[in-house]
Amino acid sequence: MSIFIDCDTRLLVQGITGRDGSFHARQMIEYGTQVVGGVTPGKGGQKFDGKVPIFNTVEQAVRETGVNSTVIYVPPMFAADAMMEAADAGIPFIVCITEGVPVLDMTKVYPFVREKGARLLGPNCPGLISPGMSKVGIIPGGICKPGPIGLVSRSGTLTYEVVFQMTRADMGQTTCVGIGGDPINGTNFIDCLAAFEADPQTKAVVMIGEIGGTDEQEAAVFVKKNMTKPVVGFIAGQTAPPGRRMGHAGAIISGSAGTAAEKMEAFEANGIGVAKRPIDVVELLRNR
Amino acid sequence: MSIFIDCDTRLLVQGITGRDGSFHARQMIEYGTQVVGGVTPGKGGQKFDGKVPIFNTVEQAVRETGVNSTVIYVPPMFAADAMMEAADAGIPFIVCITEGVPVLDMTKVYPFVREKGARLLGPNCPGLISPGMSKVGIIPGGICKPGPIGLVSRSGTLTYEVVFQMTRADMGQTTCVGIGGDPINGTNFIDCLAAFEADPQTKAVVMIGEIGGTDEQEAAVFVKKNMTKPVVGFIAGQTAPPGRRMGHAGAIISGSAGTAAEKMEAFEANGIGVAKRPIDVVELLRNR
Amino acid sequence: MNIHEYQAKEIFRAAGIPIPPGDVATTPAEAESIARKFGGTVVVKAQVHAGGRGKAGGVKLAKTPDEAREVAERILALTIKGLPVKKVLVTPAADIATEAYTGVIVDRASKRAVFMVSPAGGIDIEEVAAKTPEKILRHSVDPRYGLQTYEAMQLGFFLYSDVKQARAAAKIMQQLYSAFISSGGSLAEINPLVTTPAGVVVALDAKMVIDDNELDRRPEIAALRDESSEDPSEVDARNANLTFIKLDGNVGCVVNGAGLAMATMDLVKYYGGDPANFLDIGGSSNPEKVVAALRIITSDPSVKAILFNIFGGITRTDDVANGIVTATKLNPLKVPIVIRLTGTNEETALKILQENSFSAMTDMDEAVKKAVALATGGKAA
Amino acid sequence: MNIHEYQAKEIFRAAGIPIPPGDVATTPAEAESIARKFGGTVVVKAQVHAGGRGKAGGVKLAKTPDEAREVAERILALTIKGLPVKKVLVTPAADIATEAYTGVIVDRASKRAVFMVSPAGGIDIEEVAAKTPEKILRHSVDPRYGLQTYEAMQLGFFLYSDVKQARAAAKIMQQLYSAFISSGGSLAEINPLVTTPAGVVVALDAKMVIDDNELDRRPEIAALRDESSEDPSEVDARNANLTFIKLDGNVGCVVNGAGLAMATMDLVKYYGGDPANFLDIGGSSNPEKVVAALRIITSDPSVKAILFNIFGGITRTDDVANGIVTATKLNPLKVPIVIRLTGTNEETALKILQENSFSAMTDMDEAVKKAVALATGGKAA
Repeated sequence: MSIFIDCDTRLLVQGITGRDGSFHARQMIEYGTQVVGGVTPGKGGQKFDGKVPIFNTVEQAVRETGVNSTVIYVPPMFAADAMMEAADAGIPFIVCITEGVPVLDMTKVYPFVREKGARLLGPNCPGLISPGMSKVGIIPGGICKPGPIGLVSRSGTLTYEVVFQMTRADMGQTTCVGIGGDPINGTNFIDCLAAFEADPQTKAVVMIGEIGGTDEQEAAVFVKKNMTKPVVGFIAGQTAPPGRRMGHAGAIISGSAGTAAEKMEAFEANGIGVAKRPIDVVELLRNR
Repeated sequence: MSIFIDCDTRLLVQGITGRDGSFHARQMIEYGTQVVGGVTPGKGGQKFDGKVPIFNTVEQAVRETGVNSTVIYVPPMFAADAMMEAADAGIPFIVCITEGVPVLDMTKVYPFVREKGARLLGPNCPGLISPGMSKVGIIPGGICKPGPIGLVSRSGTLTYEVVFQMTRADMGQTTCVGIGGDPINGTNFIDCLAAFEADPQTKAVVMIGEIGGTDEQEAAVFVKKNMTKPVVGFIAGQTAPPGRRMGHAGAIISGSAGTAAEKMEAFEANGIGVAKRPIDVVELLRNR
Repeated sequence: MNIHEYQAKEIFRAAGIPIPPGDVATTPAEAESIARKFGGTVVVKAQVHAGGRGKAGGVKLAKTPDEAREVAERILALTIKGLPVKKVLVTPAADIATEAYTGVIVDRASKRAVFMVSPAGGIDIEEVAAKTPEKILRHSVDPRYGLQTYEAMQLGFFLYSDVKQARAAAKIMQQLYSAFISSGGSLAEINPLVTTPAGVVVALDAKMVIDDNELDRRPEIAALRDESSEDPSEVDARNANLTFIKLDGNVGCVVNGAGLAMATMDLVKYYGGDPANFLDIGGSSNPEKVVAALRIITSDPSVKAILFNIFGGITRTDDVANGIVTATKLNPLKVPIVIRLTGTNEETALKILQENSFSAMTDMDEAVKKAVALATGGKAA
Repeated sequence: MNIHEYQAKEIFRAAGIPIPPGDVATTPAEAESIARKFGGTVVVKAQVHAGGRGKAGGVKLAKTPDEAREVAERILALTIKGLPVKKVLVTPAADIATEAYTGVIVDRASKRAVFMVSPAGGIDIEEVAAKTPEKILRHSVDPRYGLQTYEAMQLGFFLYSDVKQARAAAKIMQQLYSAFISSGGSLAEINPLVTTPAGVVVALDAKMVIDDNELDRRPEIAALRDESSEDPSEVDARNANLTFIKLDGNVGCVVNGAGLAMATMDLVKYYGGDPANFLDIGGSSNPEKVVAALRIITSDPSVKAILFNIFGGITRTDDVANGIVTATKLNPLKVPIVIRLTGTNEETALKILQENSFSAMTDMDEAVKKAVALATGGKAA
């Protein structure tokens, strides 16, 4: 089993004819994801790579293909509209890869998506992969393998690094989820931890956080209160200076809040194994 | 018994020091309504007529008096804000007397009030009265008497006329509700009919509609489907020309829709006795 | 409040909607010089608050400036649905490939602003709705979020299959929505929204109705009111804070409250008379309003009897009585008057009336019957 | 993006917020003539993207135009937190009765814009929050409805008991919210919001931070960027589409992805080194970005070794390899380089590097250890 996506995922790709959208649509199809439709306004009626039907609007795509998930690769200024379009069309699972979405846009997208009852992953996230079943987003399939570990992360390439080291150590994954590095996103650590706790195949969970905000601290409390499965964690940004945005819009230490030390303490205090280096995740998992 | 208001109603008056607010606050107190507070920004800390405490904001009034209903007498340009303030402060029953509230304001007030879980009556309505118990709004108390008839109306003085004739004929009322003549209002016929159906003291219901919209038609279908109690009705505007707004913002025949004839037919077709003249309501009630 | 096509076009243009140029003329000579300025064929369009301008001869093509002058002269002499034409809009004639309809209104059922668009434009949208409802797409806008781009694109694709045209239409719809909201509209309409032979999407007509309740906070919109194009008695009533609508009957009605006013008119009809008007003196009465009401009603020569029906609540019946006395002293009545008063301060009111030789009644049905009898010379029931 | 006080004041003023006049000077002579124009005592304020201007001597009173010139001369010679002062704002000194704080930020916990107001203004709001939290009122704004008047009044009454002042503050807060939203802000602040002895509410200072992601659709805001007041290497990086933050260490880091970049820095520290920077070359790599990254890093004399850590996903590692080769041909390196590459097109990348006499590794820990050893001359672990 897995969380959020599996063999029954029927995926729509919004922005399927764009540079990133077309590249990753092919990657996902190659990995085995059922890509059942794409959206590019003005290209409705055409087929992507001669196979995948393209629609002008998400509403048409939903009506004609029965998608149950969508992934968004549109430029940042159009991403909010794309997320809202997907939610309004009734798609229950929306993944937004786009980086650079204005935060004020997200203050509107967030309540909208919730009102429509959809789950949003991202924006500014690498998506997720349930190895051997389905991949939605941009996580390289080759570094993953099926197995009993769930992984949730705010980062992209750092996730690949950790997954890569886990796979090398023969620790496969149920699902690897990148929740994204923006200050306002649709799915947080707790959402994923709860899903992993409920997934019978997942035996242990890896959590990769970074500086900024208090999500990791709240997740740590959640772990202590609600989780029976072992959790190990890593926090990036121990050497980050306060007040500077470390690439991700959300990775910023405000005043004395959101430091790596604070988060690592919260992990320790709530029974989460703390990795000092990414590679230590493997060792910690072995000992749980 | 009664609907919406009774002896336990603890009322706030928004705009209590204004011309209309102060006049009607006194009328309500005289009738026996428990007026426990008033709001006028800048007069917080004073007392109205030496008795009723005045607050700067609704939030303070709620915190300090435990009101459970509010009535609004503020100028039309401030009415939307007053309704939202009341709903946000957690008051579950809000009556807005103010006439002339812009309809686009109401398109925002309506979902806001619903999200907050409050019931709004009005705007542009005379309020309601549960004879012998409580009156909220401007319906003259003297023309009412306690009894078994529920009354719901889109009109003000026409309601008084009908109530007056009922009282003269010794037919008392559980509650008389004026839902108001605006195109968008908080409480409609069906809400009141359902409440009357559920109220054990109410034995029959009078419904006074007018031209414009389809609320009466929908209410008629509701009566047939859901009501065991007899309902009689009157529709004002049989001689109204199409396309002209007859005073009330909602009283306008658009194209061929919303005519009095259409509404009277809907009444007939769904078992509602149709009064040709206001006075006929009394006779129809007697025969049910 | 209705505003003219040229005024709505200015609002739409300011919101960014592509609209061909045009100027207003009040004389044939002005129309000629505007036509000369534009060159080529122009359209001369009556600016009047009435539908069906075209059928009434209020919209004409003119190939030359001379013809524009002649056409303007004919149109400026027209009276359409009782309203005299005082202005014409002169605008270059456009080449039209397709005509669509797009409009937004406040819809009471959904309690939202609702767009209606149709690729079948240029004609009465209610006719399209009745005969070919599949040619209309309705879309309600969540007021909390406004019209999102994806929604506007859905509407745009319903009108045009070409993506550039769909995008242009979508942008126009977002601009129309923002003009609608920021002007306090109850209706905003473009009919027709056309494509030119080159494929450009352009608004050829513009209509807008403003919610009267918005005017207090929008002085720049309130200033658009053109009283010269309204019925003078309705203008007079509005300035006196009365709601007045002229009808064709013989019983002049003065009532407090819109519902009671309609019910009174209905009862006049029921007893065989014909109401001459709808007139609501409103909640907070004062003698001046009553004076104005009597002035307006008595200026209508077809009124044969006057009926007052006042149920005092907020309205003080003694205010009404005083108003009647004052008004009739100023302008003695030439037609009989029937007064029904009940409610707040009823006794004082009756006393005032008796002292001034008016009789008054307290029963509505009796009063209406009497007024009808007086108006018809006893011919009605 | 940070903007200057005088720029934020222009935005706030355009939104209707009452702000005393003021002009910007870049020379002492200009400051003198502005002071002469205003007459009386003026305040001369350093325009620089750093907090604590006052403590650093960047804000001074001047009683005469001559004094304004002298004060401006001193301030324009300052460097505050590493940033040179290039401009001063000269504004008439105000008489102050009370000082309050009002600000709005995007709050990640509530996922909304949140107002913070305090009657204890003029000082660091974080200090007020820490020591006297009861003096701060926080209020989150529902983005679907905006800041309603009643909400603004609640904030206004928290600052002032006088209803006129509360209303004035409420209006300012609605204007501040609308400036914040329409400029794409992530922070907008007035500190202090003062009352004058006559009781008038006025904004004496203004601060605004813009969400970088908003700049593409707000060219008029993007144009406010003042590159002269930023660190040159960060300007260079931004223009090359790199995210770069200068630090004090000796190991220059080039990484793809913000999380991996931070983890790499942490690992440098873990193995006894000190990162010289944060540098993220981003997702879609191209050789030019790598060339720019090397140019920026090698311009820092404290960098003793360079570390590449690339995990290819979207980033093609062969692009990175080509970039390294190109850059080092243009400007031969004077410090050692350690390259770690894995992922997309890894084999091609390794081949390119080998052909150009670079060695490369695939293990992150090994690469970091080696870079630290090279930077410290083997002194670290």
